[in-house]
Amino acid sequence: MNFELTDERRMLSDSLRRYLGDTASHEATAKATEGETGFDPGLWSGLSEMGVIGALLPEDAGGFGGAGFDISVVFEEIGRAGAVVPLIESGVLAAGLLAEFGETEAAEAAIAGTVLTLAHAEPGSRYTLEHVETRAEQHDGGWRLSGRKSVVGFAAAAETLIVSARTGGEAADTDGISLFRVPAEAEGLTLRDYPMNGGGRAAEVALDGVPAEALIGPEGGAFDALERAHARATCALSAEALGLMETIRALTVDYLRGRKQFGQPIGKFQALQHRMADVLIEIEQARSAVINLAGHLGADRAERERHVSATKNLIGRAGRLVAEEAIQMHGGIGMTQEYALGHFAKRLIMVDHRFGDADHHLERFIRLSAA
Amino acid sequence: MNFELTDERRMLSDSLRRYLGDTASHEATAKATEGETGFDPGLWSGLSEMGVIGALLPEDAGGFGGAGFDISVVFEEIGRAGAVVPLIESGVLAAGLLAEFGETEAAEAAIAGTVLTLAHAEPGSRYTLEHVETRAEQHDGGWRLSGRKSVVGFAAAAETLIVSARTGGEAADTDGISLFRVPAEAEGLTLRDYPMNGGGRAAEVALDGVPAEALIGPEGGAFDALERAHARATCALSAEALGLMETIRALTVDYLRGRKQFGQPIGKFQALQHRMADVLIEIEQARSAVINLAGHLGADRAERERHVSATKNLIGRAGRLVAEEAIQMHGGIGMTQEYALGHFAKRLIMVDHRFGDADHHLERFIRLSAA
Amino acid sequence: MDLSYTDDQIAFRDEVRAFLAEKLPRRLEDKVRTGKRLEKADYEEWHAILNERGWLGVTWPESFGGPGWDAVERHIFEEETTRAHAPRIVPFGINMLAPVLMTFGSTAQQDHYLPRILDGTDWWCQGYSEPGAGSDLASLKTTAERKGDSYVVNGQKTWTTLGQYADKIFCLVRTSKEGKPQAGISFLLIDMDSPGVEVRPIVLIDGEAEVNEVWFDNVEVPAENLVGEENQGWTIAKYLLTHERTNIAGVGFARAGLENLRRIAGLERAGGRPLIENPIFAAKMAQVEIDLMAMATTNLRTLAAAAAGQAPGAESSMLKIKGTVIRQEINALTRQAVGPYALPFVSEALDEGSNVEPVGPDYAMPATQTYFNNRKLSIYGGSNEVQRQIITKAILEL
Amino acid sequence: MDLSYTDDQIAFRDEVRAFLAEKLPRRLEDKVRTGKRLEKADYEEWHAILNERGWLGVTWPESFGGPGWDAVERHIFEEETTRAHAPRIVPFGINMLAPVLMTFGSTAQQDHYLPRILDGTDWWCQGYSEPGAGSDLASLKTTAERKGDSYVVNGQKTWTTLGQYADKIFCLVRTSKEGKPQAGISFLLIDMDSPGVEVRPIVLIDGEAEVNEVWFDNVEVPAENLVGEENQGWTIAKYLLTHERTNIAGVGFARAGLENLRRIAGLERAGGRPLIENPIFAAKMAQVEIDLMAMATTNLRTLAAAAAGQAPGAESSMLKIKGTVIRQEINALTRQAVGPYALPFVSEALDEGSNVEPVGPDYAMPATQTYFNNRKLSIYGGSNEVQRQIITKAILEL
Repeated sequence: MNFELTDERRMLSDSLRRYLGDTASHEATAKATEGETGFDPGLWSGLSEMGVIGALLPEDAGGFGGAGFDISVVFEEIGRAGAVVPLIESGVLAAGLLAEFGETEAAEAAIAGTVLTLAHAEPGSRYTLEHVETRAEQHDGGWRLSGRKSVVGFAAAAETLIVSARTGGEAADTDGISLFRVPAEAEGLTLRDYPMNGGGRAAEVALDGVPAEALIGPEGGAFDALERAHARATCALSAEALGLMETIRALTVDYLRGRKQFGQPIGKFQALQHRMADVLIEIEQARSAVINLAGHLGADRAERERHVSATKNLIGRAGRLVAEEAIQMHGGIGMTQEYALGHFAKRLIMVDHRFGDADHHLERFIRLSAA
Repeated sequence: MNFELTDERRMLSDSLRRYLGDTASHEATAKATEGETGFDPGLWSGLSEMGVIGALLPEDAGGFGGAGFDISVVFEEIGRAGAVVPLIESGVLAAGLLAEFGETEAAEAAIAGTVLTLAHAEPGSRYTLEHVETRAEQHDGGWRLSGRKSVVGFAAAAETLIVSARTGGEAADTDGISLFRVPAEAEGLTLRDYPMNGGGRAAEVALDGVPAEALIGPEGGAFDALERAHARATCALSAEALGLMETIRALTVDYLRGRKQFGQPIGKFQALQHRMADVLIEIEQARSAVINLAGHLGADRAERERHVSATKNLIGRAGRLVAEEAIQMHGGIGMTQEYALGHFAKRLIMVDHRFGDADHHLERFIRLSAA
Repeated sequence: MDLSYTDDQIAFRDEVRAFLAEKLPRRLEDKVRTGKRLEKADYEEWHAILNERGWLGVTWPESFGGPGWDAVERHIFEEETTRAHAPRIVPFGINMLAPVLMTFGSTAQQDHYLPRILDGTDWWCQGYSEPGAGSDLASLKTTAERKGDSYVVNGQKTWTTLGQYADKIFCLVRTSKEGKPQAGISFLLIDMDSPGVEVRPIVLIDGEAEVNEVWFDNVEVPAENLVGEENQGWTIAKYLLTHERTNIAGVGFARAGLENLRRIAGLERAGGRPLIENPIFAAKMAQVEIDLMAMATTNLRTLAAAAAGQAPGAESSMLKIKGTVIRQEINALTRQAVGPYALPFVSEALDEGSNVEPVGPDYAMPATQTYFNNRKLSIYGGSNEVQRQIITKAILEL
Repeated sequence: MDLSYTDDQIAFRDEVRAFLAEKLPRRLEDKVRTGKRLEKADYEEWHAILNERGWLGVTWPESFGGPGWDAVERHIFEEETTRAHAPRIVPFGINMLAPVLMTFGSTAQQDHYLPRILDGTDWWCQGYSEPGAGSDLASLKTTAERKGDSYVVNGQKTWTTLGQYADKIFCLVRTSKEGKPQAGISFLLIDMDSPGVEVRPIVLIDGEAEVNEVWFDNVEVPAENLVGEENQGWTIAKYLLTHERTNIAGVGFARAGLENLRRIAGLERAGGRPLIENPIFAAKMAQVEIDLMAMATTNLRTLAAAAAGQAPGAESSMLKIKGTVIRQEINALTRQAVGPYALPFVSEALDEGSNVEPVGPDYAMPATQTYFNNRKLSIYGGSNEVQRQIITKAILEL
């Protein structure tokens, strides 16, 4: 048993924290949010050059990491800075799937900074991973995709989309789901691009007979890899949430110490102190939940997915408490867009709407535990 | 719209409060708890003489009340005093059912102080009212009852038991349930009598071919009356819970004002103040919930039962909060049997185990709302 | 005890319903129901319709041109207008300044300002809060220095809701630094057109700019604009904070929110069935509904006591807390209900007649914004922490 | 990072398991598993078995005859013994007084008392709390007046757990009224057989008399029974409060409680199916299990840091709070699970070998008692309010 980071991970964490501290200030992030892609391309290429994307992927795909604690270390820092980049979409989900299926070249391009994204969820799927209605059909020796994909992160900035589609089975089957590589400029592909609450951009993707560049992995057998990719993405997002909580905690502690009302720092008011203590306890719980998931990403399916759902449930509950209490303790200032807290709180609340909310995962945890 | 009590009810409430204040002290209740029947017979006959039992029953059954607010006014005072008497069992449940079916003589005996009880719940029924497995069979022109009844309140003190049994249908049917009058000394009737957490006594009742004195009401058609009786009993118990909360509140406020730690009354500690404020809010919620149920006892079935479940759910949740916070704020002293708080807190917690707990009624409320 | 309305109250309720059915413009109803942004003109239109019927000054006594309703009638009116998705009455002139003028103002001030509030000539906003003051109102720093027939005002107000629409602002200002902080405060009416007044919007985390900072740089204000006596403003402030508490429980808003939530939960599908049939979600919805049923009765009890002449005490603080907790929980459940479609932020889709189509179902668009916006409920109008203080002060007497 | 045990730790765990399989008497295991009352002889039997193996003084260094385990090994031992339903080690001598003597006691005291603690000659209890002091320990009033070679002790201690079994009590007493309240406190060892010592049971709301009042009426205590220096007792008290925090999170108890709850929920039927399949109940159980999974890791993190020589700070306060919240929630769910059979109170059914049959299912009998008894968890050992104070003091530095 050992809760120390390896030297390599500690170095990565430290240099990433310094880099983000310099490059991804609240003002810089706010500016990028207004921009066309929803992120700062300079920051993105900087991260790529630092090897941050490579740290998310295993050696045989050109990376130098890819384990749970590689992912959690990187994303805790991303969250701490409140940085907005397509790192989950491109590095964890899309490149992770490419790596799994031996598409080394494409994975290496992603490590080098090419933006990819995964177009998987659909308007009716909510958080159900196997719900895929988009269909792929053989046509002149290639595949044509038709369907709708929803809230595809950073789709408009992506050069390539990894699109899931049915080559068999019905909407709720795990069998019959395949993955395809689709270039952004493919005919029949239309995006409705929009900003997201909490930063970044996403798009509704319409596919009308879009020709796929290639099938990735086995025909009809992509579900297991998709589930593993979402386990890694949930680990990444949970670690990001932990980082967001860390900064919210620091902002709130500073505020409680500095802000005076009725002649004393409001941190002297015992009612706030005790609520802050409960917030701090939940942040430690969140930290342990992230460690639990990161440490079990390599476990067998049952154990891994049980931890996915346990962690995401706890992160969802803790996140809401931390965000709401921080806003409340800050009072009005906590609700303004200018002050940094708002960005972090919004991003943290929005975590619960990605890859399954607290209740979704609670029910899933119960099902997985009974199995 | 009017939230004032009528003069009659206010007088009843006032005189009951005075009487209980004199007669049902914490010490007297503790002594009665040790006694054979689990209640003070002097207190019981005093209540009967005051007309308290009559207030729970309508005029055509020899009473002078029986409306929701008659019940709630009486039981709020019972709760406030922490008194332990078979008033729900005998006055509300048993006599109420007798009155419904025109058994005026027996109801009048109950008003005069004869102790009755309802033996309805069974070892496997939990909180499901229609779950009756005890069977009644015709035998020589009479009925013989066989089965098991569980946690029958004050059974050992009762002269007569009103026993529910199936004359038709299966365990979970609403049809086919009948009521029978069974004298305590009937052959084949055995009691396992025991004390209850929170005071009073109850018994497990075994019926082995017990001859019934009489069928009460229509054969196989007692369910609606049983449901109505339990609605009234839930109103009574909820009002009792409110009274318990009132006294717990008074004890806790006194304690917060009087108890000194670190050089000042602990009520000066803001963390406790704010938690006490939340307790007070929930007590007001409980008061409104009791009013809502009392005001809808005469409504049609759907409306009435929806309020039964809403109120019992809220009382269950508020009761736990109030009891636990009061014990916590009192510290060690709150956990001793000698100090009055323990009795009130225990009784309040035990409310959730009678006539359906908070979750049972939450699910029932959802079903009734969807219907 | 009688939980039902009297015949007179039922007749009144029917009258309000008939009025709303006839007079509430469909266009405004649609905007409110679907969570679209309301513009200044929308409020003005609705105010004018109410004023024509004599129902704008809901809290006003008949002697000042109000309908003279009691607390229960006001409640019925509020409940019915909320249920019908009418715009709210903008409270700053009608419910805040007007009662102050009726109680503390000179006859001249009453005669001048009250009619202009009703007919919409003046749009008032509130200048109470200051940066750094928060719930500690008495620590305010904006000064008004008497020079001849004028006061010269310098300082800054903040959280001024809808200040961008306002012609006038009523302010608490410091006219003396002697004695306790409360002692040197005065209540002053200021024209927003005066030289030296500047309004700057504050963008909140929902992306909206509903509140503002208002800056005063040597603003000259005629001395006749003082309400009450100099340095007696704290009395007025306390009076106003009590009056602000009309409809503090927000029962109508909560009911409308719950109805909207129930509709959404019936339409959203999770795991192959409507979300409303998911036991855990249904349990959360039912719990908040049960809390609301009780709170609505607490509210009516308080109103009935007020109608019987009892001054509201800790009850309004209890209603404020429980009311905001319930509304915020409904907002959180609504955000949860829309699932991944809580993520898109398409501000234009909230504008009336926008050509921008919603992303995902139309009901999803305002869910996140409303959730974040309503975090304010437990902060403003005396934060829930301040309310808890009031409650325990009243009960514990320590 | 590595969440799994090292090979050495796994070997150690297996050794503990083998020992328990062989040496834990079935009779004791049954009593613990079914929530029966443990008698003095039960504890003594188990202590002797552990002592024979050299595993009784779990926190003791080897130099004093302990096993010399590190924090992780202690955790493994605690986890395994709890899982196996072994009786707990009564902490007063082993885990509380012994570390005090090792750190502050004279060699003579160490030589005399430590072996007697291990071999069961002395049963110690704790004389810290006083009526009216509660969490404000320094306000204690029991006096010890030096007269020649003796102290004369007068006063009262309370909440003395298992004091009815004890031969000896270690006390905080006031030896001086000079200076701050903390300054005049001393640490004294008192023989319970001394004339003037009286023990009175306190019956708690679960109906049990596990705690006691201890009265001192002119009790003569040899001066050599002073531990450390006169008026330096506060240092010892603080030291002991830290040491008391071994296994503060109670992970093992929580796991055993959750396992018991799951078994009950599988047997109880609600609405025609096992309670464990009821979505709302299952959700509550899952939530507490998820909290426990995270808390167990927080506990291991803290242990690992302690094993690496870091002094525990606010972490143990966090573990105390979360640990008690989780255990109390499990107790409440267990009480809820048994339904109406939470009502019968059949005290005799909790005695070993009692002829009294349980009322309802046997697992229902202790549910209410355990729920009420464990309300103490958030009160004693520094109430959760005091722990919150420690946490914010450490973090906010105000």
